[in-house]
Amino acid sequence: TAALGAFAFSGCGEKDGGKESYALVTTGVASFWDICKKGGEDAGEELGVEVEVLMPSSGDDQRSKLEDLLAKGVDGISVAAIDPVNQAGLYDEVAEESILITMDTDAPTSKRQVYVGMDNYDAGWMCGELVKEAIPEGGEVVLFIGRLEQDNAKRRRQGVIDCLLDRGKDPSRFDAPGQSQIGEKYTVLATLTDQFDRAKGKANVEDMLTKHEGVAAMVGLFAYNPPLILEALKQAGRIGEVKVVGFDEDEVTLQAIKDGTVHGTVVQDPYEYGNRSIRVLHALVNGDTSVIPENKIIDIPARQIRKDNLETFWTDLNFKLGK
Amino acid sequence: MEEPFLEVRKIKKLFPGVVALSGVDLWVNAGEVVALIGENGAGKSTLMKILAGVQPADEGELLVDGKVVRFAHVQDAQKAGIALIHQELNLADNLTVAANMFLGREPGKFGWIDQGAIGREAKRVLEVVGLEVSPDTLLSELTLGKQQLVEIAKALSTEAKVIIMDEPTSSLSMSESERLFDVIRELRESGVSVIYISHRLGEVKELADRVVVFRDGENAGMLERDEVDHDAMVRMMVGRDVSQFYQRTEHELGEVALSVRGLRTEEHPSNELGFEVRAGEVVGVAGLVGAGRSEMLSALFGARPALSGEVSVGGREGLPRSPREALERGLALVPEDRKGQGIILDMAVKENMSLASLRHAARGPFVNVSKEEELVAEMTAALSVKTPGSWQLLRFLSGGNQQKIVLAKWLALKPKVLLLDEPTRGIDIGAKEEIYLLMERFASEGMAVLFVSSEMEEIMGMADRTLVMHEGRITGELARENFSEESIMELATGGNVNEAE
Amino acid sequence: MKKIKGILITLIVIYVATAFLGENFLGGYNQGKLLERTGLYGLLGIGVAFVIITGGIDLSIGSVVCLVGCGVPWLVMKQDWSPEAAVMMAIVVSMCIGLWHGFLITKLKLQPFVVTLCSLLIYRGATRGLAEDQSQGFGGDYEAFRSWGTEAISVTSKFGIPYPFVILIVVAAIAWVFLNKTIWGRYLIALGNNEEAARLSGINTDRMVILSYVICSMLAALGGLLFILNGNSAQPSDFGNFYELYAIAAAVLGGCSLRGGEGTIVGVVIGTAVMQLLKNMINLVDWLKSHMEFLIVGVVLLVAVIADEIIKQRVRRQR
Amino acid sequence: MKKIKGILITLIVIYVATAFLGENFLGGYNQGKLLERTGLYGLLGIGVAFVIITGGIDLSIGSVVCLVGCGVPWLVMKQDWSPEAAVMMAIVVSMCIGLWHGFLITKLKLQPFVVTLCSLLIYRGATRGLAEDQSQGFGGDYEAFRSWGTEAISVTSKFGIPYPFVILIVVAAIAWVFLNKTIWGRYLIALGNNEEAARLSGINTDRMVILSYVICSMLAALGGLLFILNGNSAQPSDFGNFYELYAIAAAVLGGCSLRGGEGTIVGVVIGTAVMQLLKNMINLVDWLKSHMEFLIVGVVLLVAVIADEIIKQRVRRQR
Ligand SMILES: Nc1ncnc2c1ncn2[C@@H]1O[C@H](COP(=O)(O)OP(=O)(O)OP(=O)(O)O)[C@@H](O)[C@H]1O
Ligand SMILES: Nc1ncnc2c1ncn2[C@@H]1O[C@H](COP(=O)(O)OP(=O)(O)OP(=O)(O)O)[C@@H](O)[C@H]1O
Ligand SMILES: [Mg+2]
Ligand SMILES: [Mg+2]
Repeated sequence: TAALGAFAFSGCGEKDGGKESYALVTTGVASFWDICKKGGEDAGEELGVEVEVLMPSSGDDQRSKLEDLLAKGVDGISVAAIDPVNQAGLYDEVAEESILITMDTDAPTSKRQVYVGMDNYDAGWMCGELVKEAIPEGGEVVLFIGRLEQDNAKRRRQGVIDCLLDRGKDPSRFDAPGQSQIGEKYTVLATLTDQFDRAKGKANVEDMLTKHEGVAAMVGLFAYNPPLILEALKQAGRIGEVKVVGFDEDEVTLQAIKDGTVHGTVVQDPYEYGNRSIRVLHALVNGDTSVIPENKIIDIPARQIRKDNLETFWTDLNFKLGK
Repeated sequence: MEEPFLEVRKIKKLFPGVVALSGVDLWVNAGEVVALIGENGAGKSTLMKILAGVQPADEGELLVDGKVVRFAHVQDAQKAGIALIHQELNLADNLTVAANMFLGREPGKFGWIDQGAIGREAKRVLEVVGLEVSPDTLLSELTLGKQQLVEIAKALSTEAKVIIMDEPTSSLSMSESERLFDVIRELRESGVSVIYISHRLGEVKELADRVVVFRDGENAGMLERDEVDHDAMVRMMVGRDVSQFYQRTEHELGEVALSVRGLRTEEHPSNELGFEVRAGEVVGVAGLVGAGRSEMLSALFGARPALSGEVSVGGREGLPRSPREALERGLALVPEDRKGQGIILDMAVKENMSLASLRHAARGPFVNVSKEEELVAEMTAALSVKTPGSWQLLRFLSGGNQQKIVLAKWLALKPKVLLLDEPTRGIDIGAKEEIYLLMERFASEGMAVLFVSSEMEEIMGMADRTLVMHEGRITGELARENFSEESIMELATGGNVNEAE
Repeated sequence: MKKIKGILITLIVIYVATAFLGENFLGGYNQGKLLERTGLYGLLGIGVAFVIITGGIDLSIGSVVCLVGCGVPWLVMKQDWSPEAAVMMAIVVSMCIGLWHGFLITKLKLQPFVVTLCSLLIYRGATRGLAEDQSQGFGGDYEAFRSWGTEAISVTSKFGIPYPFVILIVVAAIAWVFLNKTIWGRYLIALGNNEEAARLSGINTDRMVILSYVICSMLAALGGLLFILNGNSAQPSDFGNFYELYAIAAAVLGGCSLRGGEGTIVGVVIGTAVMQLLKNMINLVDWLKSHMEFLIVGVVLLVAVIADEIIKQRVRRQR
Repeated sequence: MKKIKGILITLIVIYVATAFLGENFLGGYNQGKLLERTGLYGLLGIGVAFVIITGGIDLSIGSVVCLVGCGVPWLVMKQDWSPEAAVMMAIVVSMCIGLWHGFLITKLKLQPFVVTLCSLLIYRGATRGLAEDQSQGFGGDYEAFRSWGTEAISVTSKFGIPYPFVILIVVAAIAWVFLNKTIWGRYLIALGNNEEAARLSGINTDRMVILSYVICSMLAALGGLLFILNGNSAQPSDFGNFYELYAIAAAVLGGCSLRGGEGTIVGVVIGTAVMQLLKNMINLVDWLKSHMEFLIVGVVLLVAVIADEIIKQRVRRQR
């Protein structure tokens, strides 16, 4: 019935060709989302539907972009939540007017139909495991991230910390970013944010190299962080000495894994987020609710990429991106 | 007859709403000092700016050495050997004296400034004009008079063949002026021509080989060396005898309306000013530019903070701390810089007139439009302001009408004491006369009028009594019967009138 | 009227163009959203217009939006204040901010640009410290309070006049009366044209300038409050970023001159509407890509400013 | 010397304080990094100082940084240009930008704030369009080219003088000579103080103003180039955001007055160093939290400006 309702609404938004139209709305502008876009567009081409990808510049901007999509009348929207708790109302509004699913970051309390993605806490945990592999004898770790205000960032970071400190899994935990978390073998010294200012991101790494001479590993939690860490380490002549673990699949990160300068990275599957989002939306619009699993989560598991499985991953990625 | 070095033929210049020059002629021979005189707004400065390449003429010809030239830029004029000392100071006060003197024509190669050469040359020229400061002094550290000397030195250092001086002595002391006259004579000896503009007819008589008179943007006549005398010059400038220009009638003086004791200003903290003005009295304040007259009026009016002093207006004691307080006590000030301080160019006649009295023409916080209209209509009629309507922006009115609006602004408040700072600066003759009539009328209605003027004749024509200031002090007071150019000048340059007599 | 003719025509042209090119542009929902956004951003524009009319500038608007937008939910949700108390606090704080700016500018004679540049950094920094870089919002609570930012006065089933727009109209009406009908408005315009002349006419110019900064900060705070009530989610590090520039741009579009003494409230509202309409158009017209937003807004602004200047110069010459 | 005394003392105080409070602050590595950052941001500061000295302002610096920082790697990596050609392009484009700003400001008499506000939007929008919102960088290639931004002249094993700082020193030296020893510098300072006087002295003031905008844009471009060479990663939507404000803040700290006619190159360099030192301090001192950065920078800036003004007013009164 939800599908029917949405169909009725989208009736007035029918395009000239009568093509169905869908939209992906991201959390921001980043290369990570370019891959997602490609996945969505590929699905769109295959299904013969229109796909539009919007990358807002802030939480507030995401809202007006969503509203404009509603005004325009798309058949379905897949959104990456920025602030799941507070934005739930907004998502409910969207869900009422159109078909809404979430990707990358869930908004479980909202009326979204299904979530396509993985749990960032678990992915963070996987990242923590990579750190443990990189420095099995233990040591000091510093985390770098764009900002902590968005949900995926918070959970991802907490996953790393909890894994390193050998705590039990509890995604609702939150350690203040200014304090060090000291575990038996591993110490998480600090989490530094850069508000997406690359120069500041690099300066943060450099300042941590200064402050904590004995730092054993550095973890970059947003796609652009590992390359900045590498750049700073290279310039400091400390590549190899300080282990690097990354997140996401920036080309520089992948190349560094190949070169052995990054131990590994946790990749989500943004291509699949986009691709699956469109397929699910298409199915829902056409009345096929079987695509929604019991727990309303379509798990696209994160994967740990190390040197051994890099080649296949990279080839596949390049293939998907049409490179 | 010898070929004039510089000649101007039928020059015309229009500004929006004003005909500044309507076809004037002028010529200057080599080694000649030509004085150019005329009332304010006669177009003297405008012509000089054309000669110096600051602005182009609309029509007419310019000849140097018999050849027609066009000056598109200041530099063209400089190359042709013409230097202009502007009426207003045009110096950058964040630069040194030497840097200012050579601004725009620094010696040196490939853009590199030869500081040594500038310093040496500046020193030499500063000695010539008699200014004893180091060339490396920052301009901002000099007094107005000394800055004026720098401006003069700047022109001299160009080694020009014609030097134009637009009221160069307006802020100079007597001895500095004397020094300048010597320099001018030396220039004449060495074959340099000087065009000398001044409102001080005494100077003109002393210096000029020939006097050219402008009136309303036209040639009003010319006097050769032997024809130059005071009355002739005035008659030519004004177009009639001066005596009828200033009309004063005898009337009774009332109570003391303004009494000032121990007033000390920021510029001259060591001097205490004190005087009284009675109701119905017109008191003039004479002095050189920078003597502190404006400073005194501003302090009285609370516009610039006074350090201390006792002021009583119509019996009410206390030093006004802001213009607001001053006007509540019954003071009003017509400031000297009309465009900068007196009026709001881009607001309408109506809004300008009612600005000070708006509070009284208001219902609560709201402007009472009908009351405002009434007031404006009344004032426009009373002062015979010429405007197409009360909606007209002041930008498009003549200077005289603008000044009347400043007066109107205050009259609505019925002040007890009217302070006027250079009330007729830059106003044409007709309007000037009307302003004088208004001053006379206010006084006869029982207002106390205190006015600052740099025009000797205005002081002598209008004042019942004159205070003369020099370097922030009141150096003397003259009653109407003791008025003479000499006595006022003597006091204005710090001399003692008794000694002079 | 003459002053806003240009911007009014611009508005109409863009409106008609988008109606033809965009999808469902004229739908009640979209029209409502346009009004809502114009309401939210318009408050900031009116605020900064007061400051611009005095010849000043306020770069701290975005940071005040951030401070209030994050501070109010923080007080309510984290410190358990009542919404009324939090709003009172926002009013008091924003008033103090305006007073402080005015004090530095009039009494210490600091330049508005420098003062409010420092403020831009300080209030954002303070908010980030306060909120410890956490997203702020009301979650699903305080519906009644939030309705000030979210509800609309229904007109048809699809279209309503959103409260923020109603609030804008009320504020704009008061601002218009203030500026055009009261003595204070006259004083503001006079001092914006010629501060010295205004002072010498017995106007307490310092007090008027301070007042303009207070109005600006308080409207920024009101804007910030409505933004958070409406959107329910604010990130301290970027909430309100660049909003001062949008507000200034809207004011300039609406005929305010940064030289002071010039500006109309109606113009500012229309200027804001143009900016919001442009953004909407970019999203609704298929062949306009969303990364062109800045480019298009910038070009429209520049063209408007150049056209305005050329016309002005021509008028001046003809007189 | 007098003008930079205050900021020099500030620098020394913060330096000494951080040396005591921070960890490993005095290490060769950290000192090198401080120099490197001062080098990068200092170029922007010197550029804007030229504009500020003429009494203007340039808000488009951050967007020019973005345009060049994304445009050069885009040309090299995506369009297969040689680095030399891309750099030439950056030079030409930034020169044209400066000429365009200068033209609008001197010939059309538009206000610098408005012109460069439009530019801020336009260049960032253009870059986002050009790069289609994709991150730009050189990957692992062009090491030699990139060494301009990354290498250092070794002094000890730990400490080297980074190329960006060397470039800053060269640029600062040229700028200093230009401003203090050549006629053009003198013209700039004179017209910043009294444009009318400069014009009446036969100086082509328009040309000088245009020149100052050209210098500003070209130094912003040089800065943008070095930023990308150094960091190797740029996102069109946020690269260089707010850098104009940092540059202006550094220039104001360094003694430039936004009223024009005042400013020293050495002061700007020291002002930049203070800003970078503050940020470094916040990271190295344990009890300073990173979200306080804006707050601390803003407060220091405000205190410096207020102190400067009070001292100036006192000196004026004593005369
Ligand atoms: N730039 C200008 N724009 C408009 N009007 C001007 C301009 N310059 C001068 N005028 C007008 O031209 C007329 C002549 O002015 P000018 O300065 O030449 O007089 P002047 O003889 O030098 O007077 P004064 O003795 O007061 O110096 C005046 O009415 C003045 O208001
Ligand atoms: N705006 C100002 N700022 C600082 N100093 C000033 C200012 N105006 C005048 N002065 C200084 O104050 C002193 C007195 O100037 P004031 O203007 O009061 O003289 P004045 O006798 O009224 O001359 P004028 O005939 O030009 O009006 C002079 O030394 C002058 O340099
Ligand atoms: Mg003159
Ligand atoms: Mg005076």
